[in-house]
Amino acid sequence: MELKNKKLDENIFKQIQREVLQQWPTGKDVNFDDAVNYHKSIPAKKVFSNQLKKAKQKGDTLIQPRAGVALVNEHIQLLHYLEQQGEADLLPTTIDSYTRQNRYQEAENGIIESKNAGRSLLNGFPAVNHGVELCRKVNEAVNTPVQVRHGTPDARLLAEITIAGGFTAFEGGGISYNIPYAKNVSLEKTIYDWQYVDRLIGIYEEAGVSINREPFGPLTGTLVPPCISHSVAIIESLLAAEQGVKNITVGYGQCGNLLQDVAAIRTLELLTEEYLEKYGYTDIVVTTVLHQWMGGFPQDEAKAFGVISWGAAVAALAGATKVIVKTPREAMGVPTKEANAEGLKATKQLVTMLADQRMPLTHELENEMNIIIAETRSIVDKIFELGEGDAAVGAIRAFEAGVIDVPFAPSKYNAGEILPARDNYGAVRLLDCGNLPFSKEIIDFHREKIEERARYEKRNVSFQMVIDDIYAIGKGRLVGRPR
Amino acid sequence: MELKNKKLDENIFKQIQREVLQQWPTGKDVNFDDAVNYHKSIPAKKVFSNQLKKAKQKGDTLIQPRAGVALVNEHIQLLHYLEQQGEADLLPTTIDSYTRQNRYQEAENGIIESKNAGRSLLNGFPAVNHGVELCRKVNEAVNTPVQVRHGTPDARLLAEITIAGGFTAFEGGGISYNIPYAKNVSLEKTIYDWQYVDRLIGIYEEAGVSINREPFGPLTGTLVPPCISHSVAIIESLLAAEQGVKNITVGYGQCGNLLQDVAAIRTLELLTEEYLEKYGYTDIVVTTVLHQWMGGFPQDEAKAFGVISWGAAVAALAGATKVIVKTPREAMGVPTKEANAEGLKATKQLVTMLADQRMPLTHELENEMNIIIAETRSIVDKIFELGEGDAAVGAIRAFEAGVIDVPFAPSKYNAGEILPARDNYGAVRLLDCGNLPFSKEIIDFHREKIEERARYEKRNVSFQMVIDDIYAIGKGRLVGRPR
Amino acid sequence: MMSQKTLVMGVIGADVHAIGNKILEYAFKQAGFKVVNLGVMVSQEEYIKAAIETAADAILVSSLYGHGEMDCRGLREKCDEAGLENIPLYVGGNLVVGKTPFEEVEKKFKEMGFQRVYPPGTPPEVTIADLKKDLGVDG
Amino acid sequence: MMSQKTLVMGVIGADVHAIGNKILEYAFKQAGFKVVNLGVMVSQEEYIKAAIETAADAILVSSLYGHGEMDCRGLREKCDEAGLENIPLYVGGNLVVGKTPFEEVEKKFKEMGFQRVYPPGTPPEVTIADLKKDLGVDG
Ligand code: B12
Ligand code: B12
Repeated sequence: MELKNKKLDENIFKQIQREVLQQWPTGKDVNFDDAVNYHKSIPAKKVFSNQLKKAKQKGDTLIQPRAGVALVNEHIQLLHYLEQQGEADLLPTTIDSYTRQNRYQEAENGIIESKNAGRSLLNGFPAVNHGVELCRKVNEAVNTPVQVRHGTPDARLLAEITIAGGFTAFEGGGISYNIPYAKNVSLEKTIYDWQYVDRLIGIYEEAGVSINREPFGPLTGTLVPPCISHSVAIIESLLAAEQGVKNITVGYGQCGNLLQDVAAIRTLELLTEEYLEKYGYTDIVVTTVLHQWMGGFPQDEAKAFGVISWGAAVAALAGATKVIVKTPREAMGVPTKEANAEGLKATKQLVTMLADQRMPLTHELENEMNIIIAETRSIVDKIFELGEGDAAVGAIRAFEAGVIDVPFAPSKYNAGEILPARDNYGAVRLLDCGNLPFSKEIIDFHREKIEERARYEKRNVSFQMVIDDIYAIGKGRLVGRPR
Repeated sequence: MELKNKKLDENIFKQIQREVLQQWPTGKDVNFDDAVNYHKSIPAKKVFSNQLKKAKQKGDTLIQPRAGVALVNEHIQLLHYLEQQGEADLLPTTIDSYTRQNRYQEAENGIIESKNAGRSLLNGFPAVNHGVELCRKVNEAVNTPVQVRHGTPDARLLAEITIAGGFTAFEGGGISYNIPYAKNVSLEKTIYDWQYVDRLIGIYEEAGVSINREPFGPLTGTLVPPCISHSVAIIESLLAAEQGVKNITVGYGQCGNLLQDVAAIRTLELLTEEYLEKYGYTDIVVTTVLHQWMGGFPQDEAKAFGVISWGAAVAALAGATKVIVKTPREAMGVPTKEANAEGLKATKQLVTMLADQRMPLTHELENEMNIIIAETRSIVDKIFELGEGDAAVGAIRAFEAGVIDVPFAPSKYNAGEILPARDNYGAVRLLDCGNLPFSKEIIDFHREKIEERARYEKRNVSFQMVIDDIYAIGKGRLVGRPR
Repeated sequence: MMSQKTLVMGVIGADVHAIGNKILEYAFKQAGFKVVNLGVMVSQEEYIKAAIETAADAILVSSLYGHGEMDCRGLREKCDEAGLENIPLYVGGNLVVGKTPFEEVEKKFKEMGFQRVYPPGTPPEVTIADLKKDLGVDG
Repeated sequence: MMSQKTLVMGVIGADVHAIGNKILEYAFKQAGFKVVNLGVMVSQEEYIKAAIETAADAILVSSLYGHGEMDCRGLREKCDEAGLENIPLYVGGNLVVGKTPFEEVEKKFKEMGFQRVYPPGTPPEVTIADLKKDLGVDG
């Protein structure tokens, strides 16, 4: 195989499909025509693409939790609760970590052990093992669109089963579900496997069924500068669009500085639309998602409410189409349904309370937007240059060269040379720009920002700043000041 | 007596003092010289004026709860808990409603009934009944400065006892503790009685003991436009300064629109300093307090956390010197100490997390500030005009004339002719300007803002908007949109 | 056309919470009642005097500030003594200090002779419907 | 000068949480240990192999993602089989799915043969102090 950003050939797709559907016994129950009919019977208000498009038009910010447990009935109960008590506008089905690694046998054991233990021993819903029918049961049990959220490098079987199972949105991407979620899997392999997923969704689109696709914005969730996650979002959007995907939500994990976060959400939408247009994909609906703070949380639940609420406020002020909600138990473990609903309700209160306010486009906000735009364009354009015009090839070469580089990522295919740290106002900047293809001006900007902080803190620029920043929110600060 | 904004004559003060100290048996234990010595032994970090001055210099936002129960030991436990578990920077002692009405006999019954019932049947701490020694016991039990917070039209005995009792800050004022807290008490009477309180504190100042004074900013807590509360704050600051008060905290109750709230806090400090200066009081330390949302709260605790957190965020972004914290139980009743600490912790998380961010001074923010400045100056200058140069006389005539007018106030000395409502972005504007001495330009500005909303909502401007706005936050919105 | 019923209302004791009182007055008037609103800080005697003078059909007591339990005690008995044996007494607001299970609060106030007891946050519509039922007004 | 002790560390199972792992490595090195960091997604066999090859003094297992209970089962026995009877096993992170009282979690993992079990949010200093004590290094 030679990887290219080109629509997968029908025969190759079919051939892969036969293999994929045999990876686990439940694969045999997937029937495309039946699935298309099934989707056509789903009422519009339960279709993700629809609800997002509507929200974008109306300027609403929808709220969505993360949630998934091992067993079907418990999972349905959980979703019911989040929909009714939590007032969720959109629902998730978070997949367990064994399934994410295609370890279906271990997932099966987890199901059995969970049945015996009377509590979920899996950290999510093992959708492949449950199969098409039970997925439909889940979707039929609720009145709200449901998305598959996971972190699966090879999500082909998962996509086949869950989409046939009536889910109307699918998170992930060949980069965003590799670099933060794998150690040894090559980007060639994951991008290729995700071309399959995107093509599958393209085929559904062609049959009149629109499935929403969402590249995973926050990556490692820890001090990721906007330009990095924006670049990944744009490349994955281009890859998806090429395979026929039409409804895309690009994401960003809140960094904590109001101006930077608002600038990030606005530029994310702008730039994604710009690049899609530029490369000839003109009929894509682009929406945005802000993920409430994705790094380490405070242990105290009241403090966690503070962090959650701030994320909600920022989503509203920025005008994100949806916000992914954390829970007051984040630091402790997978939350109870009650804790999950609490995070949702605090968020609902703020997104509706602030629905009529937007951050005005000020000079400072514009500056911040311009920085992100310049940085992101340098990276994305360099990717195209390295790929000789091909986004897929370029992405692989760019990761090799450290031209795009995700902080703290576990993957060995990531250079890991950049070092992010906060500036004196809490915006995430780069203490070390590694090999990012930045102009001298941008590099100087970052250096000056970090040095301004160092002067204020009366210490030298060092890795200790980064560590202090990682712990900071858990300790009630944004900028990790020296003790 | 002829009311004038003039320092109370020493003999008159002494004469009143003799009467006041006889209003309840505990009055006889007040001894000024002993109290001064006692205060001089209080460590600096437990002195309110000190901590506020320091916070202002450093740009910190301190957090303070409301709290008070009937019995001394329970009250001490409560304060301990808020200090240690709640991480409060400043403590309160909230006084019960009988004491506020000088109904000491009923307060005494409440103490007895509370002892019998084993739970507090009073909604606060009856400091007068407990007397000087027990007040000192409270202050000695904690490591943080404690303020007396109440709502007492005639607070002379309360001030004598609590200040002798070691409290280092005293809330209230002749207007702000009358108009929202009384029905039939004339402003002449309350302003005169508060001149006594202020003079008492002035005498302490002259003896080298600085007691912080805080006019009650939020008034009725419900859709009070900034210019109204600013005018009251400025007048009460001038009245206090004349009596020798040197450390003043002016307050504002969060309205909910970010720009308006930031503009309000900034102009409050600016204008108070300006008027104090203008009238010759040049050595006053002015600090600010933002009160988290003072109107009706959502019943749901998670939603209340959202409201609380938004108030915390705004206090930090505005740079208020302190923030008064609500609790997740606000809508239900006087909170448990645990609920109180939760509100504090959510607030602490946000004020520290956002400590390094300030709302930039943008065009929009400047506009909002200019409006508040123009409105407030019209009112305050008119007060001086009506009073022929005397702030006290002017204030009384201004309330009579509706030149200053507090929405929804219970007092019959308040005109009650203005009607506030939110504009389309949630800022509090005036649907009816009543007799406020505004220029045509300002009146047109308000009318246009409300009409813009009416057009958006496709309904006529009406009282129903006001009602919808009052219920809105409880229902998760800021602007009360038609159903 | 319905015969207009008269309501006496106010906030009892040393309580100054005025907002709910103003809204209730507006809502009751909109619903067609004749309303005698005594405002805030109303004593038991004032309710009774107003009810007699206006031949009221019901007395509606609000208490928000937490002292409701102490303030409301004896109102039923005083009404009865004044010849208002049949007048229904309603009470609502934040009736006790702190968050107590509403059933307990309701029980306590019913024992004190109130016909209807409302928890915090009761919307005016609910009370209006109850009033119409209790006073025999057809909605 | 203290004799340098060797630690083998990593995140077990299918777990990819990398941040804490990187910070712990940095902290242990700063504290003077020799650190063999296997990174994320480490199998039981990999820990044992690395411990034997480097003659390690302790194995530190992290599990954040909730499957720790299933992933850690049998590690003690496998170590013993491989001749590492005396090597101390430490474990920390978010060890089970959900919020379980830490005492229960600790009991469970101690029964599985771990010497020390750490709750979420344990700062590196605590573990370093314990390591020094357990491995006889003077702080
Ligand atoms: C960032 C993060 C992610 C990032 C990780 C990026 C990366 N590759 O590193 C992403 C977004 C990819 C992610 C994914 C997932 N995550 Co996650 N994630 C977090 C989060 C928010 C912060 C973790 C972190 O970096 N903390 C900062 C570091 C410094 O702290 P630390 O990891 O806790 O480590 C310290 C201590 O625990 C201790 N320690 C750790 N190990 C050891 C070992 C020893 C021996 C000792 C002494 C001490 C010790 O020292 C460390 C340094 O101080 C936590 C929640 C939280 N803590 O707030 C959830 C959390 C760990 N994740 C969770 C889950 C469930 C997942 C997912 C399954 C699903 C999901 N929610 O998307 C996937 C799993 C993927 C996989 N296969 O592993 C759960 C685990 C639930 C449970 N145990 O019940 C948590 C707790 C969130 C939650 N409440 O649901 N996650
Ligand atoms: C605004 C407010 C104030 C303002 C009042 C201004 C004014 N003069 O009106 C100020 C700041 C002055 C104030 C002062 C005090 N307040 Co206050 N206040 C509030 C607050 C935030 C909102 C009240 C409000 O206006 N709500 C909006 C209106 C529309 O709703 P409502 O009042 O609940 O009324 C509706 C219903 O209850 C119902 N209803 C009411 N009465 C009746 C009667 C009947 C028969 C029926 C059917 C229905 C009904 O219908 C109304 C209309 O929809 C509430 C907490 C909350 N609810 O969020 C606390 C609250 C009522 N206050 C409280 C307290 C303790 C005080 C103070 C003692 C101390 C303090 N915290 O400063 C003083 C008391 C002063 C006094 N002597 O009364 C407590 C009462 C505690 C308790 N019961 O356990 C509360 C609950 C806050 C709290 N959790 O601590 N307060």
